[in-house]
Amino acid sequence: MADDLAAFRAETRAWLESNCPPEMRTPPRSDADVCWGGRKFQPSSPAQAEWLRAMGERGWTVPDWPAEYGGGGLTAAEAKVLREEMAALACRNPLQSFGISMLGPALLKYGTEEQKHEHLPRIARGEIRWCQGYSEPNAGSDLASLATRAEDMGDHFIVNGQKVWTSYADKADMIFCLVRTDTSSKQGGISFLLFDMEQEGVSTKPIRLISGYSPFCETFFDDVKVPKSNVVGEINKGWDVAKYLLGHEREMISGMGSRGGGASVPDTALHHLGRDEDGRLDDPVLRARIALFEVRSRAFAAMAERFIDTLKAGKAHAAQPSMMKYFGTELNKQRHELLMAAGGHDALEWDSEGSNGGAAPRAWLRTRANSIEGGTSEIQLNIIAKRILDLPGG
Amino acid sequence: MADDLAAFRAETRAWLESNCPPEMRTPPRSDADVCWGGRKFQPSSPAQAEWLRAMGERGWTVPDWPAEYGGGGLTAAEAKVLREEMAALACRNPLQSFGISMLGPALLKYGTEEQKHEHLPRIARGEIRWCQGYSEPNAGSDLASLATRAEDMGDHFIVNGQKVWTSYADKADMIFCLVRTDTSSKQGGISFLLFDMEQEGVSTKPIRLISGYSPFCETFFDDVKVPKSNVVGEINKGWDVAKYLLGHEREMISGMGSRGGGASVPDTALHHLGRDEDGRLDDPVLRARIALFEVRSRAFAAMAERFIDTLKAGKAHAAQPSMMKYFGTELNKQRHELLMAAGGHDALEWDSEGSNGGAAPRAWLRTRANSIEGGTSEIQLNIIAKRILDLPGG
Amino acid sequence: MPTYWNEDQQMLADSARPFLADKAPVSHLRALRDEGNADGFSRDLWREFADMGFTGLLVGEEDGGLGLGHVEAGVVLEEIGRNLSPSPFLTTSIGAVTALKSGSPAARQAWLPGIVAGETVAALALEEGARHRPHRVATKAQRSGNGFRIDGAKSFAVQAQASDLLIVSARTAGGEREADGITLFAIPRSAPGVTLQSEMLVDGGHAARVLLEGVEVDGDAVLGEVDRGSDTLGHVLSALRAGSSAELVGLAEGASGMTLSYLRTRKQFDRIIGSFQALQHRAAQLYCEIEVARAATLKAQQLLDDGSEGAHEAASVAKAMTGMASALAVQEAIQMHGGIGMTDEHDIGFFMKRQRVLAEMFGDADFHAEALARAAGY
Amino acid sequence: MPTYWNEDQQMLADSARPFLADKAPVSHLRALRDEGNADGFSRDLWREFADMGFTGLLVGEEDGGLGLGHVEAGVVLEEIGRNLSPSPFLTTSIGAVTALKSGSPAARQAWLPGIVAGETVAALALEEGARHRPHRVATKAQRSGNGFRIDGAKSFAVQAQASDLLIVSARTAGGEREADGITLFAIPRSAPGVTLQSEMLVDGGHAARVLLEGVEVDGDAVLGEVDRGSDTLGHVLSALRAGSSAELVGLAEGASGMTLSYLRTRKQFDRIIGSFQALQHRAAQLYCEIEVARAATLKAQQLLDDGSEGAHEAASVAKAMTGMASALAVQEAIQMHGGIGMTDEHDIGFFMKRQRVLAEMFGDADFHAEALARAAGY
Repeated sequence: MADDLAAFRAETRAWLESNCPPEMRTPPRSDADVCWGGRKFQPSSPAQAEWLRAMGERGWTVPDWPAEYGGGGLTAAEAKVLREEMAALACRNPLQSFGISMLGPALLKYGTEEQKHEHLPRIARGEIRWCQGYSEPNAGSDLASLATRAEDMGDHFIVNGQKVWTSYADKADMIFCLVRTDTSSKQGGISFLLFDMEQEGVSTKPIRLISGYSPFCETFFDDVKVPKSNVVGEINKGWDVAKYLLGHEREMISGMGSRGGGASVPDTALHHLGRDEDGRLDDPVLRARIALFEVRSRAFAAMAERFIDTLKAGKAHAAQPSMMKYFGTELNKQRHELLMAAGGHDALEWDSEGSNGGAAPRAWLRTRANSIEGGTSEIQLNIIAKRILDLPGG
Repeated sequence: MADDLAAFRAETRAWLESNCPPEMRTPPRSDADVCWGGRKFQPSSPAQAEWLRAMGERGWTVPDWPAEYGGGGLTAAEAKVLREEMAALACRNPLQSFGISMLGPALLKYGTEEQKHEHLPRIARGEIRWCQGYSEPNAGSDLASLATRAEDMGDHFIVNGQKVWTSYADKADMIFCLVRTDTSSKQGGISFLLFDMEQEGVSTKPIRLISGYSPFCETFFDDVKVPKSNVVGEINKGWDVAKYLLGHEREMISGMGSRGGGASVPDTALHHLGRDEDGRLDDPVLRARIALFEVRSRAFAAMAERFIDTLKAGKAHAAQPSMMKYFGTELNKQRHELLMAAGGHDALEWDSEGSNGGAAPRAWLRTRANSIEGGTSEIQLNIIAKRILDLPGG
Repeated sequence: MPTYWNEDQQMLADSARPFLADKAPVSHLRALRDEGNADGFSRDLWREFADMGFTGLLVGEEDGGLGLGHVEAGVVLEEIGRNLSPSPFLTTSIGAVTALKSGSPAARQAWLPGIVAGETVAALALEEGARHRPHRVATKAQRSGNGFRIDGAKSFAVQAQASDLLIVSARTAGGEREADGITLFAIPRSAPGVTLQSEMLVDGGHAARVLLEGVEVDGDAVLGEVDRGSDTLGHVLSALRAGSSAELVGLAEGASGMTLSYLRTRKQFDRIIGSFQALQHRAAQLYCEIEVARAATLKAQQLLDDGSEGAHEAASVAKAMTGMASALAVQEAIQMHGGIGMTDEHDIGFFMKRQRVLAEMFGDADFHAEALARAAGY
Repeated sequence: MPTYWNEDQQMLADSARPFLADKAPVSHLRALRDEGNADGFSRDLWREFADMGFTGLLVGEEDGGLGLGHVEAGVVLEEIGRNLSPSPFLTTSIGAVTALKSGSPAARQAWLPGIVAGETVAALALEEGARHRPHRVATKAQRSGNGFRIDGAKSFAVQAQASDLLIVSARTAGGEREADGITLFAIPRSAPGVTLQSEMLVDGGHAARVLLEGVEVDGDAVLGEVDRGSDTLGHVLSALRAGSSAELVGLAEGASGMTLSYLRTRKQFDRIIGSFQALQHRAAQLYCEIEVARAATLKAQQLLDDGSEGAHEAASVAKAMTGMASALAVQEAIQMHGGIGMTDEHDIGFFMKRQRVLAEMFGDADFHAEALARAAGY
């Protein structure tokens, strides 16, 4: 079996070397350079489109999904080899997608065969871009009090209401959405619906954030018609699907703590501040704070690997994603605080050319939302305390 | 008035210069070298006894108490001048005393004339050493659930019960003590009693701490007779006295955050670790942590001065001692964590001669209790949140 | 001196507070930003500062000012911080005025009346690198005629585009990293050879790169002594550090006040969120940090007003402590506000942006912790 | 390799856990301390370690050991940490065994059988100053006959008084702060010229100052290559850092487990204190820290077993992270236990004392953060 893996590793390496274009072996230059796929997808380069096509065809955008649904059908060990080889060659993630990280796992667990065959392959190939309709105004982290109604019209629902914090709703093709189908119980009367964002009655309005970016929207539903075959899981039991999916969302957001494509904190600091006579970063206290941060960052990278491994092996605690989400997002905020210090005056520029359009402060401000979106840090700590540590309720 | 103060300053300086013995212008060498007074007081040197006598005679052990009760009768401004001049000459505090820091202020506010005349002058001169009987087993920070009973026998009470965490009870002459005189209400049925520790029915048992020291005792009362004239404030309203006094206790403990007589963290680190080629402390990350700590320590010294000034001027919020207690004790814990790092392997020695009997680790372990005794840090934060920040109860 | 405000200082606060809350609340900053105001502040407001006497607060009575001290300046700055009121007060009325106190009678006469009147705006051109390193000066000033010829480039000169006067540090002797050999100059913004490249900052303010190419000034432009400018610079920086500390204390209080109001009213899971103990403890910890920062700031102001030797270190302590306390204040404010705090529509984000700029200016906690460690000899 | 224990490793844990909880719980440490045991550990327990196969866990099968790796050693160390079990396992079975792997056949033959049998105890004499600085070596080893003559003084040699074998670093070339020129030696504790001064430590263990005066050893005593001892030393230290990290993970879990039990049962103000949200959040944060420290530790162990280049840095990451996480664990444990946790009668104080010693040994977070920064070139 070790031999099989070694062979798979060699093949994978060879395939990546001949199929991953050189431009796709550098980190994305900006958010706009990240591939999200979808009907409206405008590749930032021919290489980006080619890389998505090649990986999607092989199912390697979703290596451990079954092949029959467009996945790679790899074992956990093979999928890990693929990740390692992609990392070794610095290959970009070919496709960033809520379909992959959130809806897909939920469909695999709760979807009908028809739903799986309809949606999963198109997610794998990046043809449909999904968004998530959970939060509502005045609900915040308290999802159970949601008010968007879906009225039962026999073979379909009519949906009315409003969502907020819908990530990239203005760029998405379809939405997976929580709606209230029964008002008599709080969590029991919620259903999980899929529908198209291009149909009549759906409108979106981007929310401008303190970073100046608008990754989130307000999303309005005005008599939107949704066939009943688009319910995932049982009617009125959408909460189970939602909870399952939230775990996967946290998993994804927690990944933000790892460095990803961005510049390292030490490199950024060296670039702006230079070295002292001994060759050390020329700001001793900042240097020490960075050094202590790097310990935590590298330790968390080990944790992220362990988390994926235990998750794939079915050994992770069900609430472990909360731990990853909490730690990863807090770490990422610290990282950007240090990047701002490392950038000094330069990092305060908001719109200038030299600052790449204020990339540093905008990214810094953007990270402050990491510990709020997808369930606040406080919610994650509540979950850990109660579900992992078994501490009693208030 | 500024002229008067200048004159007072000159006189004070001259008096201190001629009356403070040179040995009393160095920090205490150890806990055993601190003067607590009392019937059992054994001066560690003739100078110590002389310094206590000189200051006590002038009422300057308690500079702002009225002269008729043995105090110095100084104004707030004069008392500040005295503090400043004592600091300038590095004069030791002549008398460490719970009588001064806790009971005295409570007696000044709630005591009868007889009580004031009987107790305050003897506190000022260090003749009687007091201890405090608040905490009980299983009560912890929750004073209202206390169970020591005082039975009303007409002109006196008979006290039965047990106290714990009684600081230096084995060394004290008298105790101020909370007892239950009415079991029908929780906080309403408590009275504040004074009595002698040498009388029949009182026994103490030192508690060994993780530091190896035993500053606290368990204290047992077995049919102890206390005249009713020894109640401070009204019967069943001892809680008011206790709360008032707690504020003063916190004030005292908060002073621990300021450096007091101990070695500075940078000096300790330089002593053990030396300098690098550039003359900087030869441990760059520890050096940065110390430098950031020193900022907080110096800022807190400014806060301590401001706190005393506003308190004396009647401008401090009633819950401000909680803030001082919280910040000061947390800072002191950080200080000793850094001192342990600065001492490295040397600071791990427990009993050796070279380590002065393990002074560093014992002091470190002792500080961990600072944020527990006199109301835990958590209690202080509750008080700040509710009484200063006006946040609602759970 | 007792370490709290006296009656006069309290009265000043009682007039500054409604004035700034009324004339320049956060909505004022938002409006300037949204209209793309190139100055980043309102000249009308600056003249109203003059009417209040604020502009000349530190200016001696003999020069037409109020002759007050750094404690009083801090009273005003705290309200500026609380409201995020954009103005040239810190750079002009604290920084430039302190520098001009070491200037020739001619320089004082040339600039102080305009400052007091709210007509003149000054900017500080004291930086050259990415972080505050006031003694690293490569810009050269060479003797030329009966004056100097200045060549070099300064960075991060806040509000320079809107200014009439630049306070510039240049090297008249010594190597690039030496404290000795620096000289300070008062240079008209309009002097031939001065060109600016201005960029908007994260907080809606503006800062410029200042190019100095053969700029000729006469001897009256020197502030303090030639080659000994680091003394003057030290005073200017301590004044600015104490001043920005006061502004940060006000800012931290503004942010935490807004957050406490939110905690007292916002409900989630059917409970007022301010009743959750975890948030209560964090709010209480933040309160302590701000109080300690406030005490350190007042101490620095009082020592500056006393002319005490310890003032420079006290200003470093204050700037480092307020930098850390205010960072915590805005971080907790954003987190406790939840999603709404992340929107541009809500005011709280402006506090985070302004905090970052103020904390960086004149040295952050890293800089001052290092400076204090060196001063203490370790 | 998946980053979790395989079945064999899980089985080892299943046998190590009851063994240590049964034979050497905290009461065992307390008894040794109270009786003033001069070794600081039980020789009977050490022989039982041998019966379990633990003593020779890292020793190759050809030398009579189990030939297992650092992951397995960590499994045992985690249980040692959880129970605060005093033993020479870390110094002898991890440190000395790793060093002896670079030794001559004669040296291995001389020492390994006794270690495997639980008869021989080894101590590490690798320090000379107040903090861990393994490359600052002033102790000199000079060629003498067909061997060396060693003179100098080593500090903080844990359990040296009870040992039979000392692993000593000495300088055969180069200046005092150079990594090159160090050589490692295996020296019998009983060699003429070796004298010890042993002191009790805060955790009840003992450490000695080792004086080496004209100590003569032959060439077989050299571990690794002459002058290139820093390679061997690097392996020994990485093994010890990964090992002490595992012990700290177990210790942190032991302390936090005790604290969680207390939180679940102790009442105050008529409520279970574990229901207070502020304590819940802190307990949850601590849980996260320990989990991350555990992951970093396992990663270092796996890389060591792989013989990977990255193992040294991974061991530094693990030691720094476990040092910080375990410090938080014991601090929170004491604070949350309240007064009772401060008494010597309660076990939790032993965790704080042991943590301090382990965190300091082989470099604390400050040391390793610095080492990683230097390795990364900043």
